[in-house]
Formats: sequence, C-alpha cells, structure tokens
Amino acid sequence: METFVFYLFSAFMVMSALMVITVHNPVRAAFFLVLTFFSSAAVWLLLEAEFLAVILIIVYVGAVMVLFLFVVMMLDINIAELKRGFVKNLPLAVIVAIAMFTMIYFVVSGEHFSVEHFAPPARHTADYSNISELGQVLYTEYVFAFEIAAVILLVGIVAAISLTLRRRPNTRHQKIEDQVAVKSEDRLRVVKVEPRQRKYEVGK
Amino acid sequence: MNFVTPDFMPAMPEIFLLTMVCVILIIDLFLKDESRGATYVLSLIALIATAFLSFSNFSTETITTFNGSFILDPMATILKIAICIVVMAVFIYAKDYLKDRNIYKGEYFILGLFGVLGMMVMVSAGNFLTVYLGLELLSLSMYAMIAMQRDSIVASEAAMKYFILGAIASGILLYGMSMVYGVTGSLDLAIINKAVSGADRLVMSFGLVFIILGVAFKLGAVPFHMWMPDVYHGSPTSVTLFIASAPKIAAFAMMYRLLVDGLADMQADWQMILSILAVLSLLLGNIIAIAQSNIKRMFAYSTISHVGFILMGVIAGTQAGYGASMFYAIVYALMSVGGFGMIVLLSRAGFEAENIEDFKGLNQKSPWFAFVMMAMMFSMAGVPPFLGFWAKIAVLQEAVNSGFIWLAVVGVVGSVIGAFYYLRVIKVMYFDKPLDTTPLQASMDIRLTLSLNGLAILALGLYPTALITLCVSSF
Amino acid sequence: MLTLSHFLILGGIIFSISLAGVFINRKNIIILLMCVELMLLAVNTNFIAFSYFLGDSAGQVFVFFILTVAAAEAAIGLAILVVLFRNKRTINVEDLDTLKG
Amino acid sequence: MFENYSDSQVYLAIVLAPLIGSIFAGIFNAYISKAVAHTVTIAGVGISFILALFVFEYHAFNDAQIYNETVYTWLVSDGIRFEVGFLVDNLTSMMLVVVSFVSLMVHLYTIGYMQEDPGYKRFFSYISLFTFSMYMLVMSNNFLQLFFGWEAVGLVSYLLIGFYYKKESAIFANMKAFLVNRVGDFGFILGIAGVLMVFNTLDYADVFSAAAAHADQTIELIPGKEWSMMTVICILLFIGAMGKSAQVPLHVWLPDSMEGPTPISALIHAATMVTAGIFMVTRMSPLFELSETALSFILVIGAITALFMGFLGIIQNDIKRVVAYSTLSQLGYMTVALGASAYSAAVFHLMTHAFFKALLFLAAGSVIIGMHHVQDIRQMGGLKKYMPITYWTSLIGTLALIGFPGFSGFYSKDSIIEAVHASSIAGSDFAYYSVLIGVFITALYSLRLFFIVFHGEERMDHHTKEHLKESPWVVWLPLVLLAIPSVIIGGMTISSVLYGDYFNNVVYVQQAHDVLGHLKEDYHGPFSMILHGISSAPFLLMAAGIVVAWFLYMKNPELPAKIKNIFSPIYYVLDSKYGFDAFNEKVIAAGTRGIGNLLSKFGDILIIDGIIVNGSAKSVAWFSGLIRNIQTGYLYHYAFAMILGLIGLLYITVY
Amino acid sequence: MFSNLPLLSLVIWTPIIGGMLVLATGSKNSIEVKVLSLLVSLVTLALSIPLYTQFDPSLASMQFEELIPWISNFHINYHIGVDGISMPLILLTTFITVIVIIAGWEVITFKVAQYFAAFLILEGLMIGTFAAMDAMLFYVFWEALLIPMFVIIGIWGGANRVYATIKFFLYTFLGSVFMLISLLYMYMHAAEVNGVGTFNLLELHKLPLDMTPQILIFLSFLLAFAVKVPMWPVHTWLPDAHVEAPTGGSVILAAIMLKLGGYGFIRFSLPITPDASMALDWLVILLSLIAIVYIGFVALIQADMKKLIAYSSISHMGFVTLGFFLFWKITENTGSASGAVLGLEGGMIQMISHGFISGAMFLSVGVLYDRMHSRMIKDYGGVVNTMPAFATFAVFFAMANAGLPGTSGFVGEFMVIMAAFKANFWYAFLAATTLIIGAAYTLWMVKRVIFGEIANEQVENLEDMNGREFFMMIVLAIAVLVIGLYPAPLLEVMHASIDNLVAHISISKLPM
Repeated sequence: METFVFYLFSAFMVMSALMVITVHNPVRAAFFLVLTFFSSAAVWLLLEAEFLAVILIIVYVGAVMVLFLFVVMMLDINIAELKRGFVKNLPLAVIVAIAMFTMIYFVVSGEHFSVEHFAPPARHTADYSNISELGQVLYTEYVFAFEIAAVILLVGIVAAISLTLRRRPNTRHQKIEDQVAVKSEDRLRVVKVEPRQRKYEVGK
Repeated sequence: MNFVTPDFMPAMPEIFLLTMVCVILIIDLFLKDESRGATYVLSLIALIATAFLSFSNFSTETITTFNGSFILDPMATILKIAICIVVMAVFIYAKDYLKDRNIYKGEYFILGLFGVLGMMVMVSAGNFLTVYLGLELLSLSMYAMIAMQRDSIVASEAAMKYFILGAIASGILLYGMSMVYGVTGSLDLAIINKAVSGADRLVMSFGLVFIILGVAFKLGAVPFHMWMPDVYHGSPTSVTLFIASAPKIAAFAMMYRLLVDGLADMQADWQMILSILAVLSLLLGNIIAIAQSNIKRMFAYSTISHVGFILMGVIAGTQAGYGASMFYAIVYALMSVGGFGMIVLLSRAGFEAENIEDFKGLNQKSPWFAFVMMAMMFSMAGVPPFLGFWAKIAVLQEAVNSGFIWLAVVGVVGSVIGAFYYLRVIKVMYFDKPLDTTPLQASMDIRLTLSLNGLAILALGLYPTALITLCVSSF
Repeated sequence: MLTLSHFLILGGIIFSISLAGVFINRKNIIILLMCVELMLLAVNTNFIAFSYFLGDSAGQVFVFFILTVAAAEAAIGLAILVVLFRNKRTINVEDLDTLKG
Repeated sequence: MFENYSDSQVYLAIVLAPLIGSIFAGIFNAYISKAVAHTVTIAGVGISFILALFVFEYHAFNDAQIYNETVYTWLVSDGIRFEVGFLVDNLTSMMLVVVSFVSLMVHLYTIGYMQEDPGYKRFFSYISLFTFSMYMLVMSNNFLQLFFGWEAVGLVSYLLIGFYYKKESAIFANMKAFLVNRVGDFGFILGIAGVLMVFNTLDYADVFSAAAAHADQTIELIPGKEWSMMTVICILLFIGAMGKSAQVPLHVWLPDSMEGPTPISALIHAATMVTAGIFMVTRMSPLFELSETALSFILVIGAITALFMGFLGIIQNDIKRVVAYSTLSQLGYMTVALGASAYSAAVFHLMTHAFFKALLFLAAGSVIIGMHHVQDIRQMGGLKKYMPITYWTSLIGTLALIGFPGFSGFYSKDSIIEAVHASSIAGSDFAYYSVLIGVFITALYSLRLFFIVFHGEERMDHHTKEHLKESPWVVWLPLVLLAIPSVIIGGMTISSVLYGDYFNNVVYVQQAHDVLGHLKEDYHGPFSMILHGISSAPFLLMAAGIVVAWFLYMKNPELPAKIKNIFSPIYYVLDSKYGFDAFNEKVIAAGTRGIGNLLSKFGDILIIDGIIVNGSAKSVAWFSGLIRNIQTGYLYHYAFAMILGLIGLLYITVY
Repeated sequence: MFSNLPLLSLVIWTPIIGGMLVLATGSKNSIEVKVLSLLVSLVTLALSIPLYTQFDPSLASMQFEELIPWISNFHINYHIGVDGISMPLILLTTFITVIVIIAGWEVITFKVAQYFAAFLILEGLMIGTFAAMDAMLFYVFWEALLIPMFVIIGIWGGANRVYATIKFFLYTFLGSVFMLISLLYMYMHAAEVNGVGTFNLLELHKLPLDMTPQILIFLSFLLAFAVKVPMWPVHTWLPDAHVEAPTGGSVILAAIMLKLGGYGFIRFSLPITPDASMALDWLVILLSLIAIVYIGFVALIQADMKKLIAYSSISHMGFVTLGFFLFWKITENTGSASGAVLGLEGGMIQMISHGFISGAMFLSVGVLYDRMHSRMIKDYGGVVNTMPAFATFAVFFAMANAGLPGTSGFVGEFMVIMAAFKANFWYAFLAATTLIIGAAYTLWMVKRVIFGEIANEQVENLEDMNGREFFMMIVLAIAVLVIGLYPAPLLEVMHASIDNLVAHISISKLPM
C-alpha cells in the first residue's frame, strides 16, 4: 500500500516537475509546480512529516505560488516569444540531468543506504504529534536558528518593499506624521488686513 | 524535555547588532531624505559598538552555546571585528556615491547591517543550519542591495543573475548537507566531525563535493566564479564595495566551519578538490583579468585569483595554514575595500570611474591618492613591503610546508601574470595624462578613511607581525 | 518495501530535473525561480527521508527553516524580477547579457 | 747610482718625470701657453733622458746588480701578488736610453713641426704620456705591468693617430689600430693567463727561474690532443707581439697609422712602440726557448713580414707610407732574429733601427713641412738644393736602413741574416731567403724614395716651390742628432751587445739554438765585419737594389710606368696590399657587424623578445581575450559551468 | 662616537625617510626639494663611510650586525649586517646616489619631488638588500625596489617607457617569485632539520640539502638573479629599460641594480646550494660566456647609444657571473682551488668598477641627451669640436669600458680571465674576446659620436659641460682611475669574506 502510494505520488511529482520545466506558459508552469508540491506533500506524509507536509501546502501553495502567479500575471510577458529555442537546448539539459542523476543514483541506491544501515523505523503511534515534537526543539535547541529565520523574513520584507515600492510623485496619500505633527500655524494663517484708505484723486 | 536557558553572552554582539538594526530601521522611517545622515551615523555607531562588543567577548577558549549552533572562538571574534571594520569603511566610502545617485536610502545601511549580521552568524555557526541561515541572511541582503539602484539596467541584471545562481548554489549546498546529515545523523558540526570516521566514505565524499560547491560559490572560486565579474560590474560601486570585501571573510569562515570544524576527517578529499579549484582560480582569474578594461570587472577577476590564495592556506590543512588563509582573507578585504573605495572616490554625480582609463593621470590630480591606489595595487600584486605580500607569503609558506610546492608555484606564476594588470592601473595613474582636469570631489571622511586604508596597507606591511600572530594563534 | 533509497532517488530525480530546467529554459526567468523551488523540494525530500529513517527530528527542523527561507527568497527574487522587468521590459534570460566578458 | 738617492727613487723619477709633464700639460691645457707646455714636457723627458743615461752607464759599464724591486702592490688575490715594480738590467737600460733619446728628439722636433697646430699642447701632453707608458713597459718586472704599459702605449697611439680628429681617415685609422692591437692583446692576455696558470705568479724572475721545470707541461685544447703548455703560452704571447709589432697578418694598422702627425710616426710607429713586441719576446726568452714550435712560428711570421711588406714599399707614393712599409719590413727582420733565437741581434737591430728610422721619419716630416703638407712623392723631386740638411740626414738614414756597410743598420741587419743562416730550426731556410731578398727590396724602395724626392725633376707646383726652404733649426737639429747614432752606434756597440756579454744576464738561449754563439766564433770586430760584408750576398743584393733604383728612377723615369703596365696583375696585388684591408673590411668587419645584426635581429629581437617574452605576453593576452568569452553573460552558461564543475568534481572525488 | 649607533640601519633608513620627507614637501618650489634631497644623500654617504673606516677586514663574519625580531611567526628578523662582500657595494650605492641626485638637478622639471624621493627611497632599499642577513628581509627589499624603479622609468622615461617599465617589472618579478618559493622551502626544511624554521642567511648557508632540492633551489635562484644581472637569455628587459629610463634611472640601474643579481649569486646561490652549483656551474658559465660574446656582437650594431651601453653592461656582467662560478672547474682542471678566489674577487671588483663606468657612460649619454634630445648615434658626430672637455671624459670612460689597464674596467676582467684560464682555456678564450669586441663597439661609438667633422647644426651649437656635469664626471673619473691603479685596498676588505665563502662552497651540503 505504502509502496503504491509512494510510486503513485512520486510519478505525479516527477511528471509534474518535468512539466514545470518544459511548458512555456509560466502560469501553467506554476500550476504544475503546485501539483508537484501537492504530490510531494503526500510523499512527506509517508515519511511521517505531517507538519511539514501541511506547511508545504499552506506556505508554498498558499502563499509563495500565489505570489508567483501574481507576478507572472502582473508582468506583461509575451508567451509566444518564450517558445523559441526550446529543442535546441533540450539535448544539453537532458545530458546534464542524466549525468547528474547517474551520479546521484550511483551513490544513493544500493549498499550505501541499504536496509541494514537504514532500517525503516517503526511507525509512530497515532497520538504522536509531529508538530509538538518539532515545536519542542524549535524553541529550545534551534532557538538561535529560529531567530535568524525571523530576521531573514524581516530582510525579505525590507528588501521587497524597498525594491518594489514606488512613490509616484503625483499620487495622493496620507502623510500621517505630517497630520499628527501639524500645528495650527501651518493650517491657519491669520492675516492682518490693513484698512485701506482710499484716496480719491480728483481730476485724474 | 527541559529547557535550559542558553548563554546569551557569547552572542551579545549579534544580539546588539540586531537590536540596533531594528532601531535604525524604525528611526529611518521617520527621517527625511535630507537627514539620512543620522542613519549613516547610527549604522557606524552600531558597527563600532558591535566590534567593541566582539572585542570584549574575546576569549581564547572555544565557547559554544545555543546547543552548539553558536561557536565563539578567537577566530570568530577576530573575523567579526574585521568584518565590522571593513563594513564601516564600506559605509563611509559609499555615502557620497549613494548621495550622488539618489539612492542614499536607509535601506542600504539597514540591509548592509543585516548582511553583517548574516556574516557574523556564519562566522560563529556551529551547525549546518546556522551556516545556511547566515549564508541566506547575507545573500538575501546582498541581492536586495544590488537591485536597490532601481533605475539601473545593469544593477538589476546583476542582481537577477546573482540571485538565480546564488539560489542554485544554496540548493546544491543544501543537497550536500542533506547527504552528510544522512550518513552522520546530525547537523551539528562538532558531532559530524566525530561521526565522519564511522560514516560511509563514498556518501561523505559525495556530499562534500556539494558542500564545497556552496562554499566555492560564495568565495568565487573557478568554475563557480561566473557570477562575480557580472555582479561586481553591474552593482552600484557602493554595493560592489560591500560584496567584494567583508563577505569573503565570512566565506572563509564558512569554509573553515564546514570543512575543518565539520569535516576534518575528509581532509584528503577536500584538499584535492580545493587544490583543483585553487589552481583554476589562480590561473583563470589572473589571465582573464588582463583583458578587462572595466576596473570593477578587473577587480572581480583579481578577486578570483585571490580566492585561489585563500584556498591555498586551507589546502595546507594545518592550523597555521588556516591562520594564513584567515590572514589573507582579512588582508584581501582591506585591499579590496580600498580599491573600490578609490573608484568611489573618483566617481562623481553622473560619472562612474569604472574604466581603468578613468584613473588616467591621477598622480597629477592627487599624488596622495595615486599613492594610495598604488599601494593597493602593489599590495594586491603581492609586492613588498605592502600588506598583500605578507598575506601571500603566509599562505605560500603553509602550502610549501604541507608539500604543496607545485601549488605554490602555480600561485606565484599566477601572481606574476596578475602583476601585469595591477601595473596597468599604476601605469595609467602615473604615466598617462589626465583626461580631464576635474578635481577630486569627495568629502573629508572618505578621504580620511581611504588614506587610513592606504596607510594601513603600508604600515601593516611594514609590521604585519601582530595581525599574523592574531590570525595564526586563533586556531 | 520502501527503503531510504527510494526516497533519495526520488529526491535525486527532482534535483536533476531542476538542474535540467535551468538549461532548458532560456526564455523565462520565472521558470528559473521555479526550478530553484524544485531543487529545494528535492533537498527537503532528502532531509525528511533521512530524518525519518534516522529517527531524528533535526532534519525536519532543517526543512522547516528551508521553507521559511525559501519563502523570503522567493519574495526577494520576485521583487528583483519586477525591478528587472521595469528596467528592461523583458524577463527573457537571453536578454540578460549586458554584463559579460 | 747617486749618493743621496736610492736606485728606486731614480727609476721612479725617470718614469714619473714625463708623466708629470704630461699631466700638467694635459690638465692645464687651456690655461698655459704653448711655450710652457713644451718646456714642461721637454723638461720631463729631458730629465728622464739624462737619468737614463746614468742608468745605462750604471748598468752597462759599472756592472750594477740587476735591479728588481716592487714599487707597490697593485692587488693581492688568492695569495698571488700582482705588483707594479721595476726590473732594470742591461736590456732595460738600453731601451730606456733609446726611448728617451728618440722621445726627446721628437719633442724638440715637434716644436717646429706642430708650431701652427691648434692641438699643440695636447700633442705634447700625449707624447709625454707615451714616453711614460713606454717606460712602464720596458721597466716592468712582471707580466701585469707589461700588459699595462702595452695597453697604455696602445692608448696613446690611438689618441695620436686620431690626433686630427676631424679627419675621417684619421679616426678610422686610430680605431683600426686600436682594434687590431686588441686582437694581439687578446692573445697576449691569454698568454699571461697561461703563465699565471702554470707558475701561479706573474713576476718575471719567479717565472723564468721556474720555467724549465714546467717545460713538459701539457694542455688539452681539443679533447684528446695534448699540446705543450709552453708552446701555447709562447704563441699566445707572440700574438700580442704580432699586434704591437705589426707582424702579418696584424700589420694592417701600421700603414694607416701614418694618419697621425709625423713626429709620432717617428716615435711610436717606428722607433719605440712597435718594437715593444720584439722587446717582449726578448724579455721572455727563457720561455720561448722552451718551445721550438713557437720559435718556428715566429720565424716564419717574421720572414713573411720582412719580405712581403718590403714589396709593398716599392709601389707606395706617400712618403710616410713608404717609410711605414719599410718599418714593417724591418720589424719582420727583428722577428726573424727572435725566431732564430738571436735575441740580441733582434734587440740590436731594434736599437739601430730606432735611430735611423726615427731619422727617416723626421726627415720625411721635414720634407712635408717644406712641401706644405703634401705627402705624395710624385709631387716632389729635386729637393736636394732646397733642403740640404734634410737631404744629407736622409741619405744617412737611407744608407743605414739598407745596411750599407759601416752604417749602424749594416751591423744589425747583417748579423740577423747570418744568424738566420746559422739557424737550423724549422722554417729557417725560408726565412733566410726571405731576408736575403728583403735586402734587395729594401735598397730598391729606399733609394726609389730617395731619388724621387730629392733628385730628378721638380714636380711640385709653383706656389710650393716659392716657399720651399730648409726647415727651422728645431726641426733639423733632431735630424742631425739622430743622424749621428745612425752612423756610429752600430759599429760602436756591436762587439759588446751582440758578441759580448751585454745580454748575458738577460737573454737565455738554449745551447741548440745558440746561433750567435756560432757567429761569435767568426767575429773579429766591426771593421773586419765590414770587410767581410762587402763580399757577402747581402751586400751584392743591396748594391743591385741601389742600381736598379737608380736605373729606374734616375735614369729612365718612364720605365716604372711601363713595368707597372706589363705586370699589372702583380701591381694590383701589391696595390691592394695583398687584400688584407679588403679582407678585413669586407669579411671581418662586415662579418662581425653581420653577426651582430643577426644575433640582434634574430636572436634578441625575434626569438627572445619577439617569441619568448612578448610572445608569451601576447599569447597570455590573446588567451585572455579568448577565454573571457566563456563569460558569455548568459545565466544558463554560468549555471552550466557550475554544474559541469560539480559533475566533474563528483567524478573525480567519488569515482 | 658612532660606536653605539645602529649605523647600518641609519644608512638604510635615512634615505627612505628622507625620501618620504621630500615627497611630503611636494612643493612647487623645486630648489628646496633638490637641496633637501642632496642633503639626504650626502648625509647617507657620510653615514656610510664609517662602514669602511670601522670595518675590520680580518673578520669574515658579519659586522655592524643588528638583529631585531620582526615577524616572529615565521622567524623573520630585521637582521642586517655587512661583510667584505656587501660593504663595498653599499658604499657604491651611497656614492652613486649622490651623483644621480646631482645628475637630475637641472634636467628634471616634472614632478621634481617625486623624482628625487623615488631615488632616495630606492637607495635605501638597495642598501637594505645588500645589508639584509635575513632571506625574507632581503626579498622584501629586493622586490620593494622594483616599485620606485618602475615609477622612475615610467614617469620620467622616454617615448616607449610604458612598455619598458612593465617589461622590467614583470621580468624581474617573474624571476624572483621562484626564489621566494625556494626560500619558503628552505624555511620548512630548516624546520625539519633543526626543529625551527629560519630565514637567517647564515643558518641557511649551513643547512644540509639533498641534491634534487638543491638543484631546484639553485635554478630558482638562477632565474631570479640571472634576470637581475642580467644574463643571456633573460636580458632583453635591460636595453629597453635603459633606453627609456631617465639618465639617473639608467645610472642607478646599471651601476647598482644589476649588482644585486651578482650579489645574490654570491650570497645565496653559491653558499646555499654548493652541490647544485657544482653540478650546474657549466650552465652559468655557458650563459656567461654567451653573454660576453653574443651580447658583444649585438652591442656592436646598436644605433642607440644607451642601448649600446646597456648591452655592454650585460656583456660586462657576464664576467661577474663567470668569475663567480669558476671554482669547481678550476678544481677539476688543476686539482687545486687556487684561482677560484681570483675569479670571485674579480667578479666583485668587476661589479664595483662597472658601477662607476657604466654610470659614467650613461651620464655621458645623458649630458648629450639633455642638449640634443637624441640618443641616436647617427645624430651626432664631431662632438669633440664643440665639447672638448666632455669628449675627454667620454673617451676616458669609453676606454675604461673597453677595459684599458689603469682603469677599473681592467681589474675585474683581468682577474676573471686569469681565473678562467685555470678552469679551461676556452673559457678564457671566449672571455678574452671582449677585449676585441668590447673595444670595437665602444670605440666605434666614440668614433661616430665624438670624433669627426661637426655633423650638423645642432652639434655645432652644443655647449660644453657646465660645472655640475663636470663635477660628476671628474668624481667618477677619479674613482675609475683610483680603482684601476690601486685596487688593493678595495680587495683587502673582501679577502676574509671571500675566503670564508670559498670555505663554505667547498663543503658539500648533501646529507651524509
């Protein structure tokens, strides 16, 4: 059963990953990526990484991929142009991928990761909480990393804003600090009007 | 599971810096463009204080905290101080440039400081996780900094290239980490180090290659150097200053943490790999640099060759060798920041002194800064009595000591080839007539710092003992 | 029976595909970004598999952080992409050749 | 010698007096008058002449001990002391007198001869310097100083030949003279090096006393072939002598050296410097005696020079050149004597020749003055009546030169011929006939010159003729003073110098080579020698020469032109001086320049600089320009490089 | 009075600091700069004189030694001292620098302060090189002096100066980096043998070395020093550098910088790698002889006076290297080492003499160049007519260059030829050809430049030397004469050191 699930989702995963890199339309690529993530989440579930599987869906599919799609649609891209030159690059890519995979395969298959060394652990019981286990270590052992990760997110925010926020000179928006700091003198100008004496000049 | 409050003291500089960044970030929000100087000053203060805190944290012992994810040893302290000093110089040099180009924004300093934080994390990293996070913190800051000159086509192109390649490199690094994790069962470098001997050799080697790629990418060793010329070239000089200097120190630290702290038992393997990279870097970097007419690009290639030397000390695989490499990395950062500082000095609003030609006749305009630049160039070329010479000696010495004489020979041949393009810079400064008569327009702080930078290259060259001792004794 | 190798090979395939994607795609930077995400996915799969077979949660923690970082990374990457697009009006990889030599 | 002064002080005074005069005249050139210049230098030479006479008397008549002392140590290295020192013996003292006398005469003569020359003071400085150098050469007690003097006279010769520095031919001649001499010096210094190698000292006394012990030493010049070390050394040393004493083929500089003012032709290129080689070989007789091969070599070279250079004298039309070729020929005689181990005869001839040849040159100079610096004899003639003193002194010189019995040349030349005749070493027969024919030739060209210049038709132009008169007394006085020894010195001294024991302590001759010893048995005084001489072959040949000359140039002046036409190939050979100059110019000089060009253009510029240095620089630059293209700017290429690197490293590491 | 002063350090640092001062003034008012520079050089000269007067010629050991730890990690010390080999060269340096400063007095109008400063700094560095007793210190000075020289040629040089100066720099740089590797290797080896690494030259002299490393070290030294000397075939930088350098630069280059190479052989190659020197002496001898003969021919056809003199320098320096490496061949040929010292001391004398003569020759060309701005022989002719005093000196120095006895040029050549004969007849034969070729190229040049009719109007308008030029010439002429006539005092100081050197090189360093 597990094997079947594994193969099924693995197949999905590989196929959709292939689609990601081969389709020309970035929107479709994004959707295939979503599919990959979904399949991947399923595989992860097999490995009892429930929390991460969920996170993958929520964070990746829910946020990151949406961001991707958003950008793809925001940018006005000529899809027809993107199609050219694909076949030309294919052989190189295939060769590289196969070479890489051969290398990896040679190492990860066979005796190095055989069952003797890495026997499948016993399944956890139903009350096992993947979340709490991670949570336990996240805030203790990995508190430093956790803080750094927070900083990274902060950098992401700062960077994204500073790169994309454009203050157009003629847009109107509230300047809160100005509003707060406003003084009456700025708003109200008391003008003392000198009474004007009219001079009548006769004979002009 | 009992939670023991970790010892925060060793991480005091980082914590302080983070706090300061946040403070600056907030303060900067309320600053008008005219008063951006406050951010600048605050950033400098933050760096000085951080350096000072690091200094006061100095201990000859190795202290680990946060469950081993944070290591404080002499090397870390020294490198942190060095990073702070170098970045201070970067900020000072960058200020006018930024102003002239209308990108004098708080983000530059804030991202810069985040970068510093990332570097400090890398320097002190005790496990794969912190290495990775530090690396990403640094990288992400840098990507953003490059792209910050938003109206520049080359800057955004450079940022994009750097981003993509950097991301791929991180991915590869992570893949390697996963392999090592798989066979050693831990992310903690100290534990990994103990577990290597019992682990599967083949897989370890396999993972090692991926990890080295990550490191080599960050350092810019051939053939993982391709990003450097483009990024150095395309980035605004104010950012190139940053990218080209302190991160190499951090990259060295990362290399040390991963390879020595973590995979010391794989020495034979990484020695071989690194020596291939070193040879390629030394030769290719120097050779391609000759053909460059853009000085930033030339520096990029020259950096590649310097990376060859940094690798050389590590390849030696001895304590003194690491010390020598560390020394080299610091010296390199000092030279590099000075070199780019000179470019900034010569640049004006609407004028980038990017080409070697732009240095023509500098000696006529300003003998002093021509001298400073000459000191930098000769130092980079490895001509005594400038500091760069001692850096080269230190690593060559260790390479020879460990029997890598052939590598040392490649190194010196490379530096002879390299001398050519450094000489060309001196040539245009001293032997050619200036293209224009515009006097140097730079504020006092740049002039002063750059002068100090140049003098440091000379003075430390005359008496490098203290710095060398510091570096060598930190292992 | 599923062994560790199965998962690692899966990771390897995805990893290789992502690398292939980098070459195969010379037109669209966004796809390159996606390839990076794929690569990270492969790594994550590796980590989780190891974590499971080692019975050690550290791998999963790592994955957690990778996901976090990847999110930030994606944000910045896309921001840069936007900047680039505004400058060049294209996101064609082949047009990124101002800097060379 | 003198009561209040030590010997060394006297010798130093001899040497330094002309030097001081020279330096004075040289340094204060611009600040002193002509009179001061010549007074100072003549005083210097005069002092040294007087002292030389005392020295001569001291040694020749008072049998003084041979003086051999160090003046100062030049340097010490490797335990070998290189010193400057004086060796004064009979040979030296004789040379001192000859040199100082001729030099003094030339100094005096110069006052008149150079009267109007702007380089007057400079000239005096030079000739005094020359005198000093010559002293250093003859008084040396070691090879080093010998070489020093050797080169110093060469230097002064160079300066004096090029005295008229504006004249292209003069500055060419002086360079040529120096270079040809350098070829000789090249051998000479190697010879000295050989001496040092064998004896580990350069001191004459030490070398000569040890010479016999090293006679069998050999050297392997070409692997597998052993040469006698002594032969090698002697030949090398003799090459030096060939340069200085203008032996074939290194004679080419001497005729050209006539570009210099006439006084120095007399002093340097006839009387003194050119005989340095003869002096040197004589000095080295203990070495040369050890190598018969070297002696034969010397003999043959000398014979060739004596004969063939004489031929050239016949067809020359430049008054000085005729004398110059005669000098060459006479030097050949001396060399022949050396080769025959008749060192004394060589030196004897050296002495007599110094006087009469100086006389001839000065007389020629006098003629030239009279002729307003015309030197072509074809424009002269009948000068006898205008310049009687010059005429008579010339006649004396000429007779001395051709060896007319009773004149000094007769004694010395006849002795040489006899000595060669008596010699039995290889080449002596050839040498004998050469010198014999040489006598005829000498008489022929000498009298030819004499007749053409002083007798016959007056061919000079009108203007010259008007001003033609005898030279002033400063010019003719030296002629007269030189004429005296030219007549008498031979007869006066032959008994002691040649057949007496004058050179007993100086010259060493092996029993087998002792030709003079043989001759001595038949010697019964100068007068009987004259009697004997009149009936001998040389006299007949000489007489024949005189007659032929008379017939050709007095009787039938048109005849020579006809003969010239009939024998035009021979004339051509003679006119081109056997092609030595052409060979040197076209082959040696041009060849040297050619090699230089080749090495420079091909070696330095093309191979080393072009291909290796700039080539490597260029190829690096080219490679750099090429390889920078791998930085295409395309992301996927960059990524590809990374992945390729990754795969490559994986392959290397894992498999 | 001087006994407690670190005299040697003063000699090294006075010009360097003086040069910095000159640089710092940087004033437009150049006369002050010149006076200050002259003052500095004179003070240096004065300071260097006690090195001779207080030198004890009977000692072979280092004198005026100073040792201060410098870079303790690598056991690099600021270790200086002089012996009979280096002391004369230091005096030569201080002497020639004064001349050079005077030579630049009126000629240099552009960046005057930098010019003089460069020379002063160069002087200090060169003295440092000669005085260094620590190999790394030596190397530092050795390399550092490329910088001022690079600048000197590059800024004040002729038309093709950039090519020349870069060629000069790279050539010499390439030569010396391999030496660096060797030094590092020996440091490591010393650490293996003695337990502690050292760059102390005297220690390195004693360091046992196997044959293979010795050969490699020897070759690396050879490259470094051969480039500097320069020996054929790595000589081509010299003519270019000379031609383009300003007069002062040429003088320094020829008079002193080339000596560094010779000094390196005698201080490094011979005592550190005696066995390799023995095995490869034929190579050095061969190259030396090629230099003497080949370069002589090349010099002959040069059309440029400076180039000609430059080539002549190479040829003359051939005698130096020849003399240095005769030891083994002499021993082999004659069975005793007698004569080896002759060669070594001859080489030394040749170096010093060449310092004066080539300096003077370049000054002579400079005198002409300043007037006519041409170095081409064909532009001259009949200079003697308008410049008699100059012509006198020119002929004198030409004769000295041709090795006339009585001038210093003769002494070294003579000694080396004497020694060479002991080694092999043909060595002496080839070496002695310089008598002919050397005279030929020198005199031919003299003939074409000095003598003859006035060639053109420019020559006609030449003015004879002024007092400044006359002073330089006369000083050098006296030096040339004094050494030529009485070299003994100069050799006295060397004997002990050279004997010591011979003792060193005759002992094999191969491990038993």
